[in-house]
Amino acid sequence: MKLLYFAWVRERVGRAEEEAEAPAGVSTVAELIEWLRGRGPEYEHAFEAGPAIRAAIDKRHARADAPIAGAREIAFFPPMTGG
Amino acid sequence: MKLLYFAWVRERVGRAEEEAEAPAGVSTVAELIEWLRGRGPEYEHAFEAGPAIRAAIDKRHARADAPIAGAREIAFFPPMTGG
Amino acid sequence: MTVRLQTEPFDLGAEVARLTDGRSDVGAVVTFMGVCRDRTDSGAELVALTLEHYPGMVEDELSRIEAEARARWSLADALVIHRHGRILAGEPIVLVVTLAPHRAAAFEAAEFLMDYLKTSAPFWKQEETADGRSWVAAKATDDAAADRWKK
Amino acid sequence: MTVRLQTEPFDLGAEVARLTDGRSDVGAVVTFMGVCRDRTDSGAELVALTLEHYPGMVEDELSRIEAEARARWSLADALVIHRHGRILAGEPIVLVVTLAPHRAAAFEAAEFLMDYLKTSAPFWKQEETADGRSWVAAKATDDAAADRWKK
Repeated sequence: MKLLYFAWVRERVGRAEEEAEAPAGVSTVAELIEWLRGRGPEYEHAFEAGPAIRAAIDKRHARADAPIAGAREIAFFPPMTGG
Repeated sequence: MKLLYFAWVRERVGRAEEEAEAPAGVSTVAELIEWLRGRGPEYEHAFEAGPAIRAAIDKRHARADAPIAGAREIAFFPPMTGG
Repeated sequence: MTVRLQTEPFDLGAEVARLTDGRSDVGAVVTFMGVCRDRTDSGAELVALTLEHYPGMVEDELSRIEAEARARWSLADALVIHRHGRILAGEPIVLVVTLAPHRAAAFEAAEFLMDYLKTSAPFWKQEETADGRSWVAAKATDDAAADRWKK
Repeated sequence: MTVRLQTEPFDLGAEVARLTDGRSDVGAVVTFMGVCRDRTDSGAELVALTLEHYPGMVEDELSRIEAEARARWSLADALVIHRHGRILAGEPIVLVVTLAPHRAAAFEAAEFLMDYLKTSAPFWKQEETADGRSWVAAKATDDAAADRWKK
Protein backbone atom coordinates (compact mmCIF):
# COMPACT_ATOMS: atom_id res chain seq x y z
CA MET A 1 0.00 0.00 0.00
CA LYS A 2 0.94 3.65 -0.32
CA LEU A 3 1.75 5.63 2.84
CA LEU A 4 1.41 9.43 2.80
CA TYR A 5 2.70 11.92 5.38
CA PHE A 6 1.65 15.55 5.84
CA ALA A 7 2.85 18.67 7.70
CA TRP A 8 5.31 17.94 10.54
CA VAL A 9 4.77 14.18 10.27
CA ARG A 10 6.07 14.48 6.70
CA GLU A 11 9.02 16.62 7.83
CA ARG A 12 10.00 14.19 10.58
CA VAL A 13 9.68 11.07 8.43
CA GLY A 14 11.67 12.88 5.76
CA ARG A 15 9.46 11.98 2.84
CA ALA A 16 5.95 12.73 1.56
CA GLU A 17 5.07 9.19 0.49
CA GLU A 18 6.38 5.67 0.14
CA GLU A 19 5.26 2.14 -0.67
CA ALA A 20 5.18 -0.32 2.22
CA GLU A 21 3.92 -3.83 3.01
CA ALA A 22 3.07 -4.35 6.66
CA PRO A 23 3.89 -7.85 8.01
CA ALA A 24 1.18 -10.30 9.05
CA GLY A 25 -0.36 -9.38 12.40
CA VAL A 26 -0.44 -5.66 11.63
CA SER A 27 -4.16 -5.23 11.08
CA THR A 28 -5.21 -1.82 12.47
CA VAL A 29 -4.08 1.80 12.14
CA ALA A 30 -2.64 1.67 15.68
CA GLU A 31 -0.69 -1.50 14.90
CA LEU A 32 0.60 0.03 11.68
CA ILE A 33 1.86 3.05 13.64
CA GLU A 34 3.61 0.75 16.14
CA TRP A 35 5.26 -1.14 13.29
CA LEU A 36 6.38 2.12 11.61
CA ARG A 37 7.94 3.38 14.88
CA GLY A 38 10.24 0.39 14.82
CA ARG A 39 11.57 1.23 11.35
CA GLY A 40 14.00 3.91 12.50
CA PRO A 41 14.52 7.06 14.60
CA GLU A 42 12.84 9.35 12.04
CA TYR A 43 9.63 7.27 12.30
CA GLU A 44 9.94 7.04 16.06
CA HIS A 45 10.19 10.87 16.19
CA ALA A 46 7.30 11.38 13.77
CA PHE A 47 4.95 9.07 15.66
CA GLU A 48 6.05 9.70 19.26
CA ALA A 49 2.93 11.88 19.77
CA GLY A 50 1.00 8.60 19.54
CA PRO A 51 -2.78 9.15 19.55
CA ALA A 52 -2.38 12.83 18.54
CA ILE A 53 -1.44 11.58 15.05
CA ARG A 54 -4.48 11.33 12.79
CA ALA A 55 -4.91 8.87 9.96
CA ALA A 56 -7.00 8.54 6.81
CA ILE A 57 -7.63 5.32 4.91
CA ASP A 58 -8.28 5.85 1.21
CA LYS A 59 -8.91 9.56 1.87
CA ARG A 60 -11.41 9.12 4.73
CA HIS A 61 -10.71 9.84 8.39
CA ALA A 62 -9.96 6.61 10.24
CA ARG A 63 -9.71 5.88 13.95
CA ALA A 64 -6.81 4.06 15.62
CA ASP A 65 -8.78 0.81 15.74
CA ALA A 66 -9.83 0.92 12.07
CA PRO A 67 -8.79 -2.20 10.08
CA ILE A 68 -6.28 -1.59 7.30
CA ALA A 69 -7.01 -4.70 5.26
CA GLY A 70 -7.56 -3.80 1.60
CA ALA A 71 -6.40 -0.20 2.00
CA ARG A 72 -4.67 1.25 -1.04
CA GLU A 73 -3.54 4.51 0.60
CA ILE A 74 -3.02 5.36 4.27
CA ALA A 75 -2.15 8.92 5.29
CA PHE A 76 -0.77 10.19 8.60
CA PHE A 77 -0.92 13.81 9.73
CA PRO A 78 -1.21 16.11 12.76
CA PRO A 79 -4.63 17.45 13.88
CA MET A 80 -5.95 19.71 11.13
CA THR A 81 -5.63 23.51 11.28
CA GLY A 82 -7.53 24.77 8.25
CA GLY A 83 -10.39 27.25 8.13
CA MET B 1 -46.96 66.51 25.59
CA LYS B 2 -46.72 65.17 22.06
CA LEU B 3 -48.26 61.78 21.27
CA LEU B 4 -47.00 59.80 18.26
CA TYR B 5 -48.59 56.76 16.61
CA PHE B 6 -46.96 54.28 14.23
CA ALA B 7 -48.00 51.49 11.86
CA TRP B 8 -51.52 50.13 12.48
CA VAL B 9 -51.89 52.10 15.72
CA ARG B 10 -51.46 55.24 13.59
CA GLU B 11 -53.95 53.98 11.00
CA ARG B 12 -56.57 53.17 13.62
CA VAL B 13 -56.18 56.45 15.54
CA GLY B 14 -56.33 58.23 12.19
CA ARG B 15 -53.39 60.54 12.78
CA ALA B 16 -49.61 60.33 13.14
CA GLU B 17 -49.28 62.78 16.03
CA GLU B 18 -51.14 65.18 18.28
CA GLU B 19 -50.69 67.33 21.36
CA ALA B 20 -52.46 66.17 24.53
CA GLU B 21 -52.58 66.93 28.25
CA ALA B 22 -53.51 63.96 30.39
CA PRO B 23 -55.66 64.81 33.44
CA ALA B 24 -54.34 64.51 37.00
CA GLY B 25 -54.21 60.89 38.15
CA VAL B 26 -52.88 59.63 34.81
CA SER B 27 -49.29 58.90 35.80
CA THR B 28 -48.12 55.78 33.95
CA VAL B 29 -48.07 54.52 30.37
CA ALA B 30 -50.84 52.04 31.20
CA GLU B 31 -53.02 54.77 32.69
CA LEU B 32 -52.40 56.99 29.69
CA ILE B 33 -53.56 54.16 27.39
CA GLU B 34 -56.72 53.70 29.50
CA TRP B 35 -57.44 57.42 29.30
CA LEU B 36 -56.86 57.46 25.52
CA ARG B 37 -59.27 54.53 25.03
CA GLY B 38 -62.04 56.66 26.52
CA ARG B 39 -61.52 59.43 23.97
CA GLY B 40 -63.44 57.75 21.16
CA PRO B 41 -64.00 54.58 19.13
CA GLU B 42 -60.88 55.13 16.98
CA TYR B 43 -58.70 55.13 20.13
CA GLU B 44 -60.62 52.20 21.60
CA HIS B 45 -59.95 50.27 18.38
CA ALA B 46 -56.27 51.28 18.27
CA PHE B 47 -55.60 50.26 21.86
CA GLU B 48 -57.91 47.27 22.24
CA ALA B 49 -54.87 44.96 21.92
CA GLY B 50 -53.88 46.28 25.36
CA PRO B 51 -50.48 45.05 26.49
CA ALA B 52 -49.49 44.14 22.91
CA ILE B 53 -49.16 47.88 22.26
CA ARG B 54 -45.61 49.09 22.88
CA ALA B 55 -44.65 52.56 24.06
CA ALA B 56 -41.60 54.80 24.02
CA ILE B 57 -41.05 57.83 26.24
CA ASP B 58 -38.79 60.44 24.70
CA LYS B 59 -37.58 57.88 22.14
CA ARG B 60 -36.72 55.11 24.59
CA HIS B 61 -38.70 51.90 25.06
CA ALA B 62 -40.95 52.18 28.13
CA ARG B 63 -42.91 49.53 30.02
CA ALA B 64 -46.58 49.82 30.94
CA ASP B 65 -45.74 50.85 34.50
CA ALA B 66 -43.25 53.56 33.46
CA PRO B 67 -44.10 57.04 34.88
CA ILE B 68 -44.96 59.66 32.27
CA ALA B 69 -44.23 62.75 34.39
CA GLY B 70 -41.98 65.16 32.50
CA ALA B 71 -42.28 63.31 29.20
CA ARG B 72 -42.13 65.53 26.11
CA GLU B 73 -42.98 62.83 23.58
CA ILE B 74 -44.76 59.51 24.02
CA ALA B 75 -45.08 57.10 21.12
CA PHE B 76 -47.36 54.08 20.72
CA PHE B 77 -46.80 51.28 18.22
CA PRO B 78 -47.24 47.55 17.55
CA PRO B 79 -44.43 45.09 18.30
CA MET B 80 -41.55 45.87 15.96
CA THR B 81 -40.94 43.94 12.75
CA GLY B 82 -37.68 45.33 11.39
CA GLY B 83 -34.52 43.47 10.48
CA MET C 1 -18.41 51.47 14.29
CA THR C 2 -21.23 52.77 12.13
CA VAL C 3 -25.01 52.62 11.98
CA ARG C 4 -26.79 53.88 8.89
CA LEU C 5 -30.44 54.42 8.07
CA GLN C 6 -31.12 54.88 4.36
CA THR C 7 -33.72 54.43 1.63
CA GLU C 8 -31.34 53.33 -1.16
CA PRO C 9 -29.97 49.78 -1.55
CA PHE C 10 -26.45 48.96 -0.34
CA ASP C 11 -23.56 46.97 -1.81
CA LEU C 12 -22.41 44.20 0.54
CA GLY C 13 -19.07 43.69 -1.21
CA ALA C 14 -18.22 47.41 -1.21
CA GLU C 15 -19.14 47.76 2.47
CA VAL C 16 -16.99 44.79 3.52
CA ALA C 17 -14.08 46.03 1.37
CA ARG C 18 -14.29 49.46 3.00
CA LEU C 19 -14.19 47.88 6.48
CA THR C 20 -11.36 45.43 5.79
CA ASP C 21 -9.09 47.30 3.34
CA GLY C 22 -5.67 48.06 4.75
CA ARG C 23 -6.16 46.22 8.02
CA SER C 24 -4.63 42.85 8.84
CA ASP C 25 -5.43 42.52 12.56
CA VAL C 26 -8.82 40.92 11.89
CA GLY C 27 -9.13 37.15 11.52
CA ALA C 28 -12.90 36.86 11.13
CA VAL C 29 -15.51 38.81 9.17
CA VAL C 30 -19.18 37.81 9.43
CA THR C 31 -21.96 39.41 7.40
CA PHE C 32 -25.71 39.01 7.59
CA MET C 33 -27.88 40.37 4.81
CA GLY C 34 -31.66 40.29 5.10
CA VAL C 35 -33.42 40.23 1.74
CA CYS C 36 -37.05 40.91 0.79
CA ARG C 37 -38.52 37.54 -0.21
CA ASP C 38 -41.07 37.19 -3.01
CA ARG C 39 -43.54 35.27 -0.82
CA THR C 40 -45.31 36.10 2.44
CA ASP C 41 -45.10 33.53 5.25
CA SER C 42 -48.55 32.33 4.18
CA GLY C 43 -47.29 31.78 0.61
CA ALA C 44 -48.87 34.72 -1.22
CA GLU C 45 -46.81 36.45 -3.89
CA LEU C 46 -45.16 39.54 -2.43
CA VAL C 47 -44.55 42.61 -4.61
CA ALA C 48 -42.78 44.79 -2.07
CA LEU C 49 -42.39 45.67 1.57
CA THR C 50 -42.76 49.17 2.94
CA LEU C 51 -40.80 49.82 6.12
CA GLU C 52 -42.14 52.54 8.40
CA HIS C 53 -39.80 53.80 11.13
CA TYR C 54 -39.75 56.19 14.05
CA PRO C 55 -37.30 58.94 13.02
CA GLY C 56 -34.93 59.93 15.78
CA MET C 57 -35.64 56.91 17.92
CA VAL C 58 -34.46 54.44 15.29
CA GLU C 59 -30.99 55.99 15.06
CA ASP C 60 -30.72 56.08 18.88
CA GLU C 61 -31.84 52.47 19.15
CA LEU C 62 -29.47 51.20 16.45
CA SER C 63 -26.60 52.97 18.24
CA ARG C 64 -27.63 51.49 21.60
CA ILE C 65 -27.77 47.97 20.14
CA GLU C 66 -24.41 48.41 18.45
CA ALA C 67 -22.81 49.79 21.67
CA GLU C 68 -24.19 46.80 23.58
CA ALA C 69 -22.59 44.42 21.06
CA ARG C 70 -19.25 46.21 21.44
CA ALA C 71 -19.51 45.98 25.23
CA ARG C 72 -20.16 42.22 25.10
CA TRP C 73 -17.63 41.19 22.45
CA SER C 74 -14.19 42.42 21.52
CA LEU C 75 -14.97 43.67 18.02
CA ALA C 76 -12.44 45.33 15.72
CA ASP C 77 -15.32 47.02 13.90
CA ALA C 78 -19.03 46.67 13.19
CA LEU C 79 -21.53 48.06 10.71
CA VAL C 80 -25.32 48.13 10.69
CA ILE C 81 -27.26 49.41 7.65
CA HIS C 82 -31.07 49.36 7.73
CA ARG C 83 -33.25 50.57 4.88
CA HIS C 84 -36.70 52.13 5.16
CA GLY C 85 -39.35 53.04 2.63
CA ARG C 86 -40.49 50.77 -0.21
CA ILE C 87 -38.31 47.72 -0.88
CA LEU C 88 -38.97 45.40 -3.85
CA ALA C 89 -38.83 41.61 -3.67
CA GLY C 90 -35.21 40.50 -4.12
CA GLU C 91 -33.78 43.74 -2.73
CA PRO C 92 -31.69 43.85 0.47
CA ILE C 93 -33.28 45.26 3.65
CA VAL C 94 -30.62 45.09 6.33
CA LEU C 95 -26.87 44.47 6.56
CA VAL C 96 -24.85 43.61 9.65
CA VAL C 97 -21.06 43.19 9.46
CA THR C 98 -18.81 42.25 12.39
CA LEU C 99 -15.00 42.11 12.42
CA ALA C 100 -13.17 40.34 15.25
CA PRO C 101 -9.86 38.60 15.91
CA HIS C 102 -11.60 35.17 16.04
CA ARG C 103 -14.76 33.68 14.60
CA ALA C 104 -16.81 32.97 17.74
CA ALA C 105 -17.06 36.67 18.65
CA ALA C 106 -17.83 37.71 15.06
CA PHE C 107 -20.65 35.13 14.71
CA GLU C 108 -22.18 35.76 18.14
CA ALA C 109 -22.12 39.55 17.79
CA ALA C 110 -23.75 39.39 14.33
CA GLU C 111 -26.54 37.14 15.64
CA PHE C 112 -27.03 39.37 18.68
CA LEU C 113 -27.26 42.48 16.47
CA MET C 114 -29.87 40.83 14.24
CA ASP C 115 -31.95 39.50 17.15
CA TYR C 116 -32.05 42.95 18.73
CA LEU C 117 -32.73 44.75 15.47
CA LYS C 118 -35.74 42.48 14.97
CA THR C 119 -37.25 43.04 18.40
CA SER C 120 -36.08 46.48 19.50
CA ALA C 121 -35.43 48.81 16.54
CA PRO C 122 -38.62 50.78 15.75
CA PHE C 123 -39.41 49.51 12.25
CA TRP C 124 -42.72 48.12 11.02
CA LYS C 125 -43.09 46.13 7.82
CA GLN C 126 -46.12 46.36 5.59
CA GLU C 127 -46.54 43.68 2.90
CA GLU C 128 -47.86 44.52 -0.55
CA THR C 129 -49.58 41.68 -2.42
CA ALA C 130 -52.23 41.45 -5.13
CA ASP C 131 -54.79 41.60 -2.28
CA GLY C 132 -53.51 44.95 -1.01
CA ARG C 133 -51.37 45.92 1.95
CA SER C 134 -51.16 44.39 5.40
CA TRP C 135 -48.93 44.82 8.43
CA VAL C 136 -46.55 42.00 9.23
CA ALA C 137 -47.16 40.45 12.67
CA ALA C 138 -44.23 40.15 15.07
CA LYS C 139 -42.96 36.60 15.54
CA ALA C 140 -42.69 34.84 18.90
CA THR C 141 -39.54 33.12 17.57
CA ASP C 142 -37.87 36.54 17.24
CA ASP C 143 -38.65 37.37 20.88
CA ALA C 144 -37.29 33.96 21.93
CA ALA C 145 -34.11 34.55 19.88
CA ALA C 146 -33.56 37.92 21.58
CA ASP C 147 -34.27 36.47 25.04
CA ARG C 148 -31.31 34.09 24.82
CA TRP C 149 -28.91 37.05 25.17
CA LYS C 150 -30.43 38.20 28.47
CA LYS C 151 -28.01 37.66 31.33
CA MET D 1 -24.01 24.14 -3.85
CA THR D 2 -20.31 24.53 -4.55
CA VAL D 3 -16.99 23.79 -2.88
CA ARG D 4 -13.81 25.25 -4.34
CA LEU D 5 -10.14 24.73 -3.55
CA GLN D 6 -7.87 27.38 -5.03
CA THR D 7 -4.58 29.23 -4.60
CA GLU D 8 -5.75 32.67 -5.74
CA PRO D 9 -7.68 35.12 -3.52
CA PHE D 10 -11.48 35.43 -3.87
CA ASP D 11 -13.88 38.38 -4.00
CA LEU D 12 -16.56 38.13 -1.33
CA GLY D 13 -18.87 40.68 -2.96
CA ALA D 14 -18.67 39.03 -6.38
CA GLU D 15 -19.33 35.56 -4.91
CA VAL D 16 -22.39 36.74 -2.97
CA ALA D 17 -23.71 38.63 -6.01
CA ARG D 18 -23.34 35.50 -8.15
CA LEU D 19 -25.30 33.46 -5.59
CA THR D 20 -28.09 35.99 -5.01
CA ASP D 21 -28.55 37.63 -8.43
CA GLY D 22 -31.92 36.96 -9.97
CA ARG D 23 -33.37 35.06 -7.04
CA SER D 24 -35.89 36.47 -4.57
CA ASP D 25 -36.85 33.37 -2.56
CA VAL D 26 -34.01 33.85 -0.08
CA GLY D 27 -34.53 35.96 3.03
CA ALA D 28 -31.16 35.48 4.71
CA VAL D 29 -27.57 35.46 3.46
CA VAL D 30 -24.73 34.81 5.92
CA THR D 31 -21.06 34.98 5.01
CA PHE D 32 -17.97 34.09 7.00
CA MET D 33 -14.56 35.15 5.75
CA GLY D 34 -11.41 33.99 7.52
CA VAL D 35 -8.48 36.36 7.05
CA CYS D 36 -4.74 35.89 7.66
CA ARG D 37 -3.89 38.04 10.70
CA ASP D 38 -0.59 39.89 11.01
CA ARG D 39 0.15 38.41 14.45
CA THR D 40 0.53 34.88 15.73
CA ASP D 41 -1.47 33.91 18.82
CA SER D 42 1.68 34.50 20.87
CA GLY D 43 1.94 38.05 19.49
CA ALA D 44 4.85 37.70 17.03
CA GLU D 45 4.61 39.53 13.73
CA LEU D 46 3.35 37.20 11.02
CA VAL D 47 4.49 37.61 7.42
CA ALA D 48 2.45 34.86 5.82
CA LEU D 49 0.79 31.50 6.27
CA THR D 50 1.43 28.51 4.06
CA LEU D 51 -1.44 26.05 3.88
CA GLU D 52 -0.55 22.46 3.06
CA HIS D 53 -3.40 20.16 2.05
CA TYR D 54 -4.08 16.54 1.15
CA PRO D 55 -5.07 16.64 -2.55
CA GLY D 56 -8.05 14.46 -3.32
CA MET D 57 -9.09 14.03 0.28
CA VAL D 58 -9.65 17.75 0.83
CA GLU D 59 -12.19 18.02 -2.00
CA ASP D 60 -14.00 14.90 -0.76
CA GLU D 61 -14.05 16.20 2.78
CA LEU D 62 -15.33 19.67 1.82
CA SER D 63 -18.12 18.02 -0.18
CA ARG D 64 -19.01 15.72 2.74
CA ILE D 65 -19.18 18.68 5.16
CA GLU D 66 -21.28 20.71 2.74
CA ALA D 67 -23.66 17.76 2.14
CA GLU D 68 -24.03 17.33 5.91
CA ALA D 69 -24.98 21.02 6.25
CA ARG D 70 -27.60 20.65 3.52
CA ALA D 71 -29.02 17.57 5.24
CA ARG D 72 -29.35 19.40 8.56
CA TRP D 73 -30.71 22.75 7.36
CA SER D 74 -33.00 23.76 4.55
CA LEU D 75 -30.54 25.84 2.54
CA ALA D 76 -31.36 27.54 -0.75
CA ASP D 77 -27.65 27.47 -1.62
CA ALA D 78 -24.20 27.29 -0.05
CA LEU D 79 -20.63 28.00 -1.07
CA VAL D 80 -17.29 27.03 0.46
CA ILE D 81 -14.01 28.40 -0.91
CA HIS D 82 -10.74 27.40 0.76
CA ARG D 83 -7.33 28.61 -0.39
CA HIS D 84 -4.06 26.71 -0.11
CA GLY D 85 -0.44 27.68 -0.69
CA ARG D 86 1.17 30.88 0.61
CA ILE D 87 -1.22 33.53 1.95
CA LEU D 88 0.02 36.97 3.04
CA ALA D 89 -1.14 38.78 6.17
CA GLY D 90 -4.37 40.62 5.40
CA GLU D 91 -5.41 38.19 2.64
CA PRO D 92 -8.52 36.01 2.86
CA ILE D 93 -8.13 32.28 3.55
CA VAL D 94 -11.63 30.84 3.58
CA LEU D 95 -15.15 31.88 2.60
CA VAL D 96 -18.43 30.28 3.62
CA VAL D 97 -21.75 31.61 2.29
CA THR D 98 -25.18 30.25 3.22
CA LEU D 99 -28.55 31.25 1.76
CA ALA D 100 -31.78 30.28 3.49
CA PRO D 101 -35.38 31.44 3.78
CA HIS D 102 -34.79 32.62 7.39
CA ARG D 103 -31.81 33.74 9.41
CA ALA D 104 -31.53 31.00 12.05
CA ALA D 105 -30.74 28.32 9.45
CA ALA D 106 -28.30 30.57 7.57
CA PHE D 107 -26.36 31.44 10.74
CA GLU D 108 -26.30 27.90 12.14
CA ALA D 109 -25.25 26.30 8.87
CA ALA D 110 -22.42 28.83 8.40
CA GLU D 111 -21.11 28.16 11.92
CA PHE D 112 -21.39 24.42 11.40
CA LEU D 113 -19.48 24.61 8.11
CA MET D 114 -16.68 26.62 9.73
CA ASP D 115 -16.45 24.36 12.79
CA TYR D 116 -16.13 21.30 10.58
CA LEU D 117 -13.71 22.92 8.16
CA LYS D 118 -11.45 23.72 11.11
CA THR D 119 -11.44 20.22 12.57
CA SER D 120 -12.05 17.87 9.67
CA ALA D 121 -10.77 19.30 6.36
CA PRO D 122 -7.17 18.15 5.78
CA PHE D 123 -5.32 21.50 5.84
CA TRP D 124 -2.28 22.39 7.93
CA LYS D 125 -1.10 25.94 8.53
CA GLN D 126 2.53 26.89 8.80
CA GLU D 127 3.34 30.35 10.17
CA GLU D 128 6.16 32.44 8.74
CA THR D 129 7.72 34.99 11.11
CA ALA D 130 11.12 36.68 11.41
CA ASP D 131 12.20 33.62 13.44
CA GLY D 132 11.38 31.20 10.61
CA ARG D 133 8.53 28.80 10.02
CA SER D 134 6.51 26.77 12.47
CA TRP D 135 3.41 24.61 12.30
CA VAL D 136 0.25 25.97 13.94
CA ALA D 137 -1.05 23.75 16.75
CA ALA D 138 -4.70 22.66 16.68
CA LYS D 139 -6.91 24.37 19.25
CA ALA D 140 -8.99 22.54 21.83
CA THR D 141 -11.60 25.31 21.43
CA ASP D 142 -12.05 24.28 17.79
CA ASP D 143 -12.69 20.66 18.78
CA ALA D 144 -15.18 21.84 21.42
CA ALA D 145 -16.95 24.04 18.83
CA ALA D 146 -17.29 21.08 16.45
CA ASP D 147 -18.48 18.77 19.23
CA ARG D 148 -21.57 20.89 19.87
CA TRP D 149 -23.05 19.72 16.55
CA LYS D 150 -22.83 16.03 17.47
CA LYS D 151 -26.23 14.52 17.98
